[in-house]
Formats: sequence, structure tokens, C-alpha cells
Amino acid sequence: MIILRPKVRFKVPIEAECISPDVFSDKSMDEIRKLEILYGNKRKPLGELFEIEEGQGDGETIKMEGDMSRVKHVGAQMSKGRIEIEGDIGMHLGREMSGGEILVRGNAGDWLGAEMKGGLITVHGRVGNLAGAGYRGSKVGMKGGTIIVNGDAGREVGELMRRGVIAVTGSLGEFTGALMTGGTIVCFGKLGGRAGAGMERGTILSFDRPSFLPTFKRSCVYRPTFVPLLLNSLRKYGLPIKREYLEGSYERYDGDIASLGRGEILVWVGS
Amino acid sequence: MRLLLNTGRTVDQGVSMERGKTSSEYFEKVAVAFIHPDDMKELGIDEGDAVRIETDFGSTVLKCVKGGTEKGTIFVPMGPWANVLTGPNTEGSGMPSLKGLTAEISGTKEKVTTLDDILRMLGG
Amino acid sequence: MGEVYKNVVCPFCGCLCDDLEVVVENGKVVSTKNACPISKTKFLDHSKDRAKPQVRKDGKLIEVSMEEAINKAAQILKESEFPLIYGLSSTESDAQRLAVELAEFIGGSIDSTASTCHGPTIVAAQGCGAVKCTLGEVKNRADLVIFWGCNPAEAHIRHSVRYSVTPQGMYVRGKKERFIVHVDVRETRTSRMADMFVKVEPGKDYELLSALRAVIKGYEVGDVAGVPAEMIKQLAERMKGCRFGIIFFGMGLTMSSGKHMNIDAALRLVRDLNDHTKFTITPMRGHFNVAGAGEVLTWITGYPFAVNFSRGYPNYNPGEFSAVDLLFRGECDAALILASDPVAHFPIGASQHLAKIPTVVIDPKVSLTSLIAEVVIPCAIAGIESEGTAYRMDGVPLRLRKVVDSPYPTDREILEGILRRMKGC
Amino acid sequence: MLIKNGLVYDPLNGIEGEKMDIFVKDGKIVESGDGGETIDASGFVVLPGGVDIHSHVVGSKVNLGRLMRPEDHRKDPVPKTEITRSGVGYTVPTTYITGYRYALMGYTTVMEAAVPPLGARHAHEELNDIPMVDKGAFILMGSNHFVMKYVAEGDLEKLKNFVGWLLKATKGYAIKLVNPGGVENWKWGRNVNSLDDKVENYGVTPREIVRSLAKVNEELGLPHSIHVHCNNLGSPGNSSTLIETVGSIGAEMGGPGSGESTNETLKGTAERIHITHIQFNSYGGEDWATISSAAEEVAKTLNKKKNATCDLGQVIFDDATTMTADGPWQHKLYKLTGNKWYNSDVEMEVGAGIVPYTFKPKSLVNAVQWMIGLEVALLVEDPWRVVLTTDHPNGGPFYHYPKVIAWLMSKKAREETLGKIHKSALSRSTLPSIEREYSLYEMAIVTRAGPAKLLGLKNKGHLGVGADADIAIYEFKENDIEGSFSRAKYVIKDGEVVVKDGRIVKEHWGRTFLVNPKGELMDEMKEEFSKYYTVSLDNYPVQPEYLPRCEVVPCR
Repeated sequence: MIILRPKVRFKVPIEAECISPDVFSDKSMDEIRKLEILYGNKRKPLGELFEIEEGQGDGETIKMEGDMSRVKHVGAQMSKGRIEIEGDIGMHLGREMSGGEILVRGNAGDWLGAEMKGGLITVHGRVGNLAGAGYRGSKVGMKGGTIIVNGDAGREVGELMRRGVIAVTGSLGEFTGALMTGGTIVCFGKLGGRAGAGMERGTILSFDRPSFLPTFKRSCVYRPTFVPLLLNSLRKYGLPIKREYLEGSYERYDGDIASLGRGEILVWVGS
Repeated sequence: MRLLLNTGRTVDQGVSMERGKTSSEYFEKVAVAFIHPDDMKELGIDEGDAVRIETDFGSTVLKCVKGGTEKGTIFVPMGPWANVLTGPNTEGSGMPSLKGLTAEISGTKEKVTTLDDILRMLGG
Repeated sequence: MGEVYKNVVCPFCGCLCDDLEVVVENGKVVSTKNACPISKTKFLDHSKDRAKPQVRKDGKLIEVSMEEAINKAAQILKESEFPLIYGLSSTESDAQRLAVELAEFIGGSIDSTASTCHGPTIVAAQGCGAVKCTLGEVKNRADLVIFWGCNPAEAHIRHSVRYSVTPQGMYVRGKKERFIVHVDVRETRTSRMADMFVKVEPGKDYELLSALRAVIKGYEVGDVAGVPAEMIKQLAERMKGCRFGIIFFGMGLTMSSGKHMNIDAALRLVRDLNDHTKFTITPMRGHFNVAGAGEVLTWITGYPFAVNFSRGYPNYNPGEFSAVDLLFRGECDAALILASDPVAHFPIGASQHLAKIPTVVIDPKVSLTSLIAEVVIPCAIAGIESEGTAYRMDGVPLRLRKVVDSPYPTDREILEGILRRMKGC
Repeated sequence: MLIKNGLVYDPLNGIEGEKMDIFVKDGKIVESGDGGETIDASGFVVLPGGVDIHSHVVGSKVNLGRLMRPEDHRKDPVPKTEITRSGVGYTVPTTYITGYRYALMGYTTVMEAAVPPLGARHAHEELNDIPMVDKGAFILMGSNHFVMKYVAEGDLEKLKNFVGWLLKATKGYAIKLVNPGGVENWKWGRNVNSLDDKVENYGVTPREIVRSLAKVNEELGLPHSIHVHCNNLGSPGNSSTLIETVGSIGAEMGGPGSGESTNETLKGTAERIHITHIQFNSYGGEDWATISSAAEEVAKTLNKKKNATCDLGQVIFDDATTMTADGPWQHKLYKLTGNKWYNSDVEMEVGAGIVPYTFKPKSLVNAVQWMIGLEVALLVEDPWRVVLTTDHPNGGPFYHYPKVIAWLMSKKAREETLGKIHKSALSRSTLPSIEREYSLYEMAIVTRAGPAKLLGLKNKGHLGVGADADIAIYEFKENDIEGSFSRAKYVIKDGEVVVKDGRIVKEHWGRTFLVNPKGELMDEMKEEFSKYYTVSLDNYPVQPEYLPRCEVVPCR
């Protein structure tokens, strides 16, 4: 395990996609210290800004401690290993990752897991806007993997999502799952307004009754067979899954009929 | 009383801006809040009275102008006074919250906030 | 009798009216013809309230030589680790090109006033495209004109006369052959020109646009956003049934709740309508050359605003590299403000950071930003005292004219000066 | 400067792989020289700089293409260097990167193929930001109000006046037609489907527009022919439209309206027509399921009609951004793909559409498209009438030209790709059975000498005395043709080394080519202009400030 701690309070943003198990895995401590990152517009060696030491444990684990709210792109495109973050972390954490695991005990910035293809991100804290979303201009956002947020999340979470699962225990901002073409978003807290705006396909599961766009049509109350399966598979992440959720009925809203309209918002209506 | 705040352009704001942003005309045309007559009645204020407006982001005193907006909403022309009330968080969009803000409004005996006051708030 | 300049392009708003007549006597504009009240004031008062070269010393702005101000600006940018260049919209395209070059050279971020204006429009268009046309198409063909969340009667004063409501076009002869709709949260002077006013609940434009899309696809919806179902249906029928329709939209859509998603819905609505008839959409751009800022940035960097050069190549991300965000998060450590006045228009929570960091302002006039600046560099007024290119709201480029001499160098010359000094040392 | 001992291919001067020395002075090729820099080109192939006859590199539609595709740019960021500026590449490169990438593969002249007159100022602004190459702009006229009006009236004199004036006002180089008439109909949401469909409100047909402009083109003595993007582009079975279009030119004189006066002024000048991105118009079959190659038939037509030339619009299997003034076609493509769609109509003149697209080898249609381009190139006997293009960025980005060169020069290279494409495509084209392989000499024709000649650029595309010293030097490896032409060993532009060992070593600023034909705006045109345009006539022509470096190419 490699442990990183900021040496100073960062005044300007840091771009540090080299902080990734894929990059660290075949490097010596010395080589790791020399990896280049961007401090504002200056290229600097990682070791100049971070205290780096070797700790006990798995070789493919990176641990970061401290206030890293200005450190961006950590774990970008990672495919393996594990990053543990104790503290706040900046934007683009785990963007386009395809495998491995990221755990945050603190808040995470915008574009968490944007366009990710696989792997797991768990955040115990607040998550910014556009988690699991697509970057501007992209046709597709998250294509696979899992994002678990034990806390609140911002706007446009899961925008343009095609596959994978996002589960949030707290409240979500507006436009959750906007323009999504597949995948599943589970909201245990308060689902913000305009959820599923423009969605073509995919599922938003809510245990709170949201306000619906006028372009979602109530279709039925039923017990979708996949819901217990999905919830059971999410149990291991310590989510607040009640027994009633597994056995309950769900009210189904089809939408967004302004768009293709083959998506659904399922609202738990009790057992 | 709680009203919905919008900000935006007006001809007067545009013309007076071209006159000069430190001009008294700019102050006259921009340090104002357009309020619906019904809401004015409820607030117990007349045209020309000072009103204090407060949002989640800040608070300022403006001169009331009658009409030019719907009941339940107030309109403040784009400018430094509106800026005290608007929200800088763009929520990942680049666009701050400049329209559709919730504002608390009340009549006041205070003087209308001056440009100098605002510059002081800026720390400039 | 002074010198008369005909067909001058107006450097105020995105309409870029190019039929102004400007009379100059003794180096001053003495009268204008065809200009709207704002334009007229801009021309007549061009010499008033001018900025002076200043540098802040011991907390006070002190008048200095141009040379000293430009040197100081270069020094500030050179020492910065994460500078921001912002504005660009009230100058011509050569100056904008140099601003991009400077941003690239210093590895900074560059953003135009679009980010707090039609940035959401661009973001939405990047998602789904847009069906647009030049303003002459509207004049010649449009029999249905919808103004949505905009107020041209106050913000784009001659728009309705030159392009959209009253002009005699090739196939549509004047207002009587056009149906004008105004959709807004309040009745304004623009509503008075309209044949139909649709009052939408504040912050509910997205719902109304979505509902229209659904109705056009053949679905039924109820009352939406405070608009009765019957009216929505009527509007949808008009849209489908016109020969050539256009939506002009403004900050009532881009700034209100929903932001770029409102535009996304509007663009898709118009796209859908092209299955039935010809339908187009065009944003009402504010500053006279904010469209040009987007064009120039795009042809040099690939991206229209919110661009960062820290990596030595352009990176784009509104919300990350847009000015309000960089300031609100307190990330940039120096700023160069060009051809705009953020302190007059940004939420104070963003401007406060500008007052904290060394800020360089290039502006012909005393602006609010110049009052909190570290360095003030006065410049010629583009389109009155210097020429260059500006792009109309529909992308049509026109050449701005110089009608009087300026006591100050042009934006282009100042930026060249800063670049030269930076490259020199 | 002396370029020593290179193997020179200079088809315009009939030189085929001779070991020669080339002398350069003051930006020109000269008879002999003394001193200066010497480049040892032993073992290298020396060619004139490449000439791209049809590419979309600047202007309002290209920039909309850039604007709408941040997801595309992210894949190909280009950092600044000590010498060069930064930007992005991929399907719609920024202006600087466009210039650099052309230069890196040895191209030194590029024509922007579609400029709306009202956007000409914009196009020139961008052209001034493209370093390294010389350039020019084709002006869109096929759906112009005045053009259609005078064609309808049969008044070729007025048409000639207008066209001549428009080329001067826009600082353009050639007459471009895109889906003639169809773009006007698109302004009402419709199209034309044949050469004899009527344009609404004007009553003219595409056939009349093409023929009239072809005549006017020759009467004005313009250096290039009319440059035509045919009707029905992109539709299965559209080869008949193409063949008819080619057939309508030069077959008989006269035509709509005042045939006689035309005949007189023609003075025996043969009308020419250049069919651009011919691949997109050489489809057989009846629908997408039955689409096949009509290249054989098309080539047969071209082999017969000596006044017709073409460029390929070759498809590359990669991402592309389709962009054309053919608005109705782009709408159709949007409906087919569901991809994002930009449309931009320009008052009185033209329109444009943009749709991202990916050509996939396993798509039957794409595979057939890929085969057609090469098939035409290999079946047209005379290489002087074929030009290599990809209709950048429609068929694919221009920097893939070396791939196309490899396919043309090597059957093996073609077979490799044939092995990867949709199997059903193989029987729908004769490509698999074609043995022909281009020689280096022929390759030099279709990438340099030919396009220069077709453009009427007398100082381009060859290495004879008096030519511009635009020279590309390659290390040619038979087993790596693509690699050989991707990164030039040296590129010399106007007598200066700008590329060395595949790197830009100097930023150079080329010039813009213009024409100066006869033609003045008449009073009635002025009146009509002020009635229907939204800009003043005074502000319409592109001012000289936009052409800091230009060269007028004389009319014939």
C-alpha cells in the first residue's frame, strides 16, 4: 500500500490522473515520487506536493489522507486495484475507470465516475454534480460499474447513463438520470425534481414520491421481479434496504414521452 | 414576505450602463426593484420607498418601482445590486443562479444601498 | 457639417444592425440615425467616463503611464500559477484571437461572457445539435415567430423591425402575415407585439417545452406550468402547421431553473418539428460580439468557452473552467478582464475573489471591475474608435468601423504589448 | 537551396523517377543555383507539394462542426511546442492543427470547398489562421437567389455579371454547386429528387442551374471548372443522377433562355464539370438493403466524357463528421442515425447540415461505400481526371490520405481491408477483382499534378522552373506505403524547410488564391439585395483587410 498526504494546502487545482493503481503498480517509490502532476499550470513531481510512503497491506492499494478537494482526476481510467481516500477529494474521481475500487470517506467533487465503464466507487459523504454522467457533447455517460453514495448527490446524476448502477442514500438534485438510455439509479432519500428528463430507456427506482414531469405517465402498480434481485445485490454495500422494499409493490411511470419514452420511474408504494 | 426574484436586462439599464456605471443615472435605473401593486399594498409601501431584499446569498436595499412584473414576483435589473442577491454556484453548468430565486422582502427606513456599499462588500 | 459615415455596424447587442448613420465633428460623434436608444448613447457618450491607465499602489489606484500599466499586467500574468482571462465579448475578433494566444501562452483558463449568458445554449447544442438559420431567413420566410424567455423590445430593440416581426420579406410581407407568440413569466413590452402571450410559471419552462414535444408526438397532456392544456395544444398545432417557424430565446431559458436542460428541450422540440414543417431556433445573443468570441475560441481551440490551457493544450469543461466557477471556488490566482464587466454582472460571491487576486482590466470606460482592479488599461472602443470583425447572433460576420480616433491603443495592440513583454522575458 | 540526388516524380513535366537536382531561390524553382542550404535527398522520393482540391477546413459550418463535438476533440489533444500552437485534431481539427497536419504529410495547397457568400468573411478569417499551406475558397451558388432568378429568366448576361461580382465580393476562387436547387427547397423542408424537379417559387430545375453555371464559368474564363456536388447525394441508386448531370454538360450548347448569344461568346470553349466526392453519388441498388456499387458505370461515363473530372470522397473506416451545404441530406442522415444534427440555413444563398458519423467495416453500406471510392479511382483510365480526397471530414479526416494512397498503390493493402469488411459487400463491387495498382507517378498525378491542373494553378503541382517551391520529400518504403506518406522527410514551402523528419520546424504563412473575373452588380440587383438581405450591400463584400497575403490567379 502506498500512502499519500498533501504537504501543503493547495491554492490552485491539481490534475493528478497519475494517482492510479495502474500507474503505481510497476513503479518504485522513487519513480512514483517523480511522476508528473499539474499544480495549476506548472508541472511538478508528485513527491513535491505529497508526502509519499509505503504502508502495510496490499500492493495495489493507494491511500490518500487530508484535504484533497482541489485534487482532480484521481483514479482516472483505472482498471484495477484500490484507492482509499480519507478526506475530501476533487473533481473527476474515477472518471472513465473500467475496474478496481475507489472508497471515499469524505466529500467528492463533480463528475465522479463520469463515463465509467466498470468497477466500484463508494462515497461516504456528499457527491457533487454529474456523477456517472457523460461529459459535454458525449452521447453516452456511465457505461458500467457501480457508484454508491452514502450521502447526498448533486444535479444531473447519471445523465446520459447507459448501463451500470448508481445508488444514493441521501437526496438527489434536479435532473437525475436525464437523457439516460439504460442502467439503473436507486434513490433511498429524496429524489429531486425532473428525474428522468428526456430519458429514452433505463430505470429510476425511488423510495420517496417525487414530483413527476408532465411527460411521465402512470402505467400500473406491480411487483417487478428484478427489484428484489437488484436490492439483494446491493445489500453488500450497506445500503438502507428494508425488507418491505423487497416485498413491496411499485408504481410505475413511463417516460419520458417527450423523448423515446421507454424508460421508467418506479416508486415504492409499500407492501 | 416571500417572493420570487428575477433579474434581467431593461432598456434603461442598457442606456444608463452606456452613460457610465458610476453615473447617478445608472444608480437610478439599476438600484431598483419592480414590484406588483398588489404586493406593494401587502407590504405597505409606495413607489419610491426603500425595500430590503434578502436571498440565500445576500441582502440589499433598493428603491421600489411599481409594476413591470407579475404578482408574487419581483424584478431587479441586471447590475451590481442584483448581484448581491444572486447565487454563484453553477452546479456544474457554468451558469450561476440569476433567475427564479426565493427572496424575502420588506419595507425599510434604511437608505438604498450605494455603489460604494457594494464595493465595500466586495472588499475592494 | 461633420463627416457622415453610412451603414455603420452597431457595436452594442447581438443584432449588429448595420444601417447606422453616424456624424462626426471635431473627433466626436455628434449625431446618429437609425440607432436604438442604447446604441445612440453608446455613440454619443463614447468619450465620457473614460478609464485611465492605473496601477494600485498601497491600496489605491494611481494613474501611471500606459507603459507601466502594461508592464505590470505582464508581470502579474507571468507570476500567476492559475490565471483566468475573461470577457472578450465587446471587442473584435483579432483581439479575441490574441486573448486566446495569451491564454495558451500563460497556460491559463479563458472564458467569455457566454458562460453566464448562452453558455447553456452551447452545452445543449453539443448534446443534440440545433436547427438554426440566419436572420434573413426569418425576415423572408417565417410566418410563425416565437419569442421565448426573451424581451427583444428592451434588450434587442431593433430586432423586431429589422428581422423578425414587421419587415417585408420575400414570402412574408410584414406583420400581418406573421403570427407572433411570446412565452414568458411576465408580460413585457415584447408581449405587446405578440398575437398570443403564453404565461409560464417561473422556472417551469422545461415542463412546458417537454409537454409541447409530447403533444407534437401525439400524446395528451393536461395543464402544464400554469398553461391550460387547450393553449398548449393550440400552440403545438400552430407550430406544426406553419410554413416556416422560429423560436428566438433568451436568458429566461438559459438562466432559469433547468438552465441548459431547458435549451436541450427547446432544441429537441424544434428538431422534432422538422418532421412536420420547417422550424428553426436562434438564441438572442447579448454582447455585440459574444458570438464572435465563441467562433474564434472554437476555430483555435475546438471549444467555444470555458477552456483551460494548463496542460499546454485546450481542455473544455463548463462548470469547471467557466469564470464564475473558478472565482467562486477561489481557484484562479490572477485575472485579466477584457471587454466585459464581471463585477457588474456576476453574483457577488464570485466577484469577491476578483477583488482578492491581482486583476487586470482592459476597458475603454470606468467599469465596476476597474474599480476593484490592480491594473487598469484603457483602450479604444471597438466599433467606434477601432475596426475589426464582429459576429451577429446568427453567426453572420460584419466589419466594425472606426469613425473617430481614440486617445488609447486598441485591445489588439494592448494584448500584443502584453504578449511581447511576456515572450521577451 | 539545392535538393540533391532525389528521385523526382513530376508528372506535369513528364518526369518519372529520375535522379535530379532541384534548385530553389526566392520561393521559386529555378534553373540552377549557387550555394545556400543543401538537402541530400539521395534515396528519397521528391514530389511537388500535395494539392487538396476539396476539403472542409474553415468557415461557419466547419466551426459548427467543431463546436458540436467536444467529445471528439478530447480524443486528440495537440499540445503547443516551441514552434507550434496547440489545438485539437480528430475529425474536425482546429485551424492551426489543420495547417500542421497537411504540411506533415507533404500537402501545401488546400481548397475549402464550400463557403456561403454571407459567411465568406468568416471563412477568410479562419483561412488566415491556417498556417503552412496556400488556400482558396469555393463559393456556393447552386441555390443562390440571384442565380436561380437569372437562370429562370434565361438571362445569362445578368447571371454572368452576378457570378463574377459575387466571386470578387467574396474573394472566392471557384463556383461550387451543392444539390443545386435542392437546398432552396429545403428551406421549406423539402428537396429535389431529380435533375428535372422544379425549385419552388423559381420554377427552375437543377439541370438548368448546372448547365447555366457551367456556361457562365467558361465565359468568365475561370481557372477551375464548376465544382458540383450532385443531387440525390447519399441515396441508393443515385448514380443515374450523377451520370445525367455529367451528360448534361457540353453535350449541346444553348440551353435555357438566350442560347444564341451564349454560343457566340463561348467561342468554342469546352464546358467542364468537376464532380466532387463521386463516391457519395455512385450508388446502385434501390434501397439501403440492396445498395451496390455503380462505379463501373460511372467510370465508363467518365472515360467517355473528357470534359468531366472527379475527386473521390473516399471513405475511411473511422469516425467522421459529415458536413455539407446539402441540408436535406443531412436531415436524412440524422433521421437514419439518430445522431446529433446541426442545420444552418443562410438567407438568399444556401444552407448547411452537420451530423457525426462513424464508418464501420462491418456495416454493409459502409463497406460498399469504401469499395466504391477506390473502384472509381482504379476504373477511370486517365489519372489526370481523378483526384484523391476524402471530402474531409465527410468520408474521413484528410490526414488519412496516406491510407488511401496505400490502397491505390497496393492490391495487397486493399485485400487486407477487404478481409475485414462485411462479407456481403464483396459481391456488390468489382473492387476485389481489380488488379490495377497505381504507380508512384500516377499517385503523384492524383495528389498533386492533376488537382493543380484542374484548379488552373500554373505554379503548383510541378517542379519545373518558375513553379512555387512547394516540395515534399519522402522516404518511400514499398512495404509501408501509408507510413511513407504520413510523415514527410522534408517539406519545403515557398522555398523554406517547414517540416523535417516528420516534425514542424518552422511555422509558415501561405497565401490565399483569388480570381478577378469580369462582372458588376447591376442596379436591379442592388435594389433586390437591399430588399431581402439583412445586411447592407456596403457591408457585404469581404474587405481587403481579410486578405493580408493573397495572389490573384488570372482568368483564361
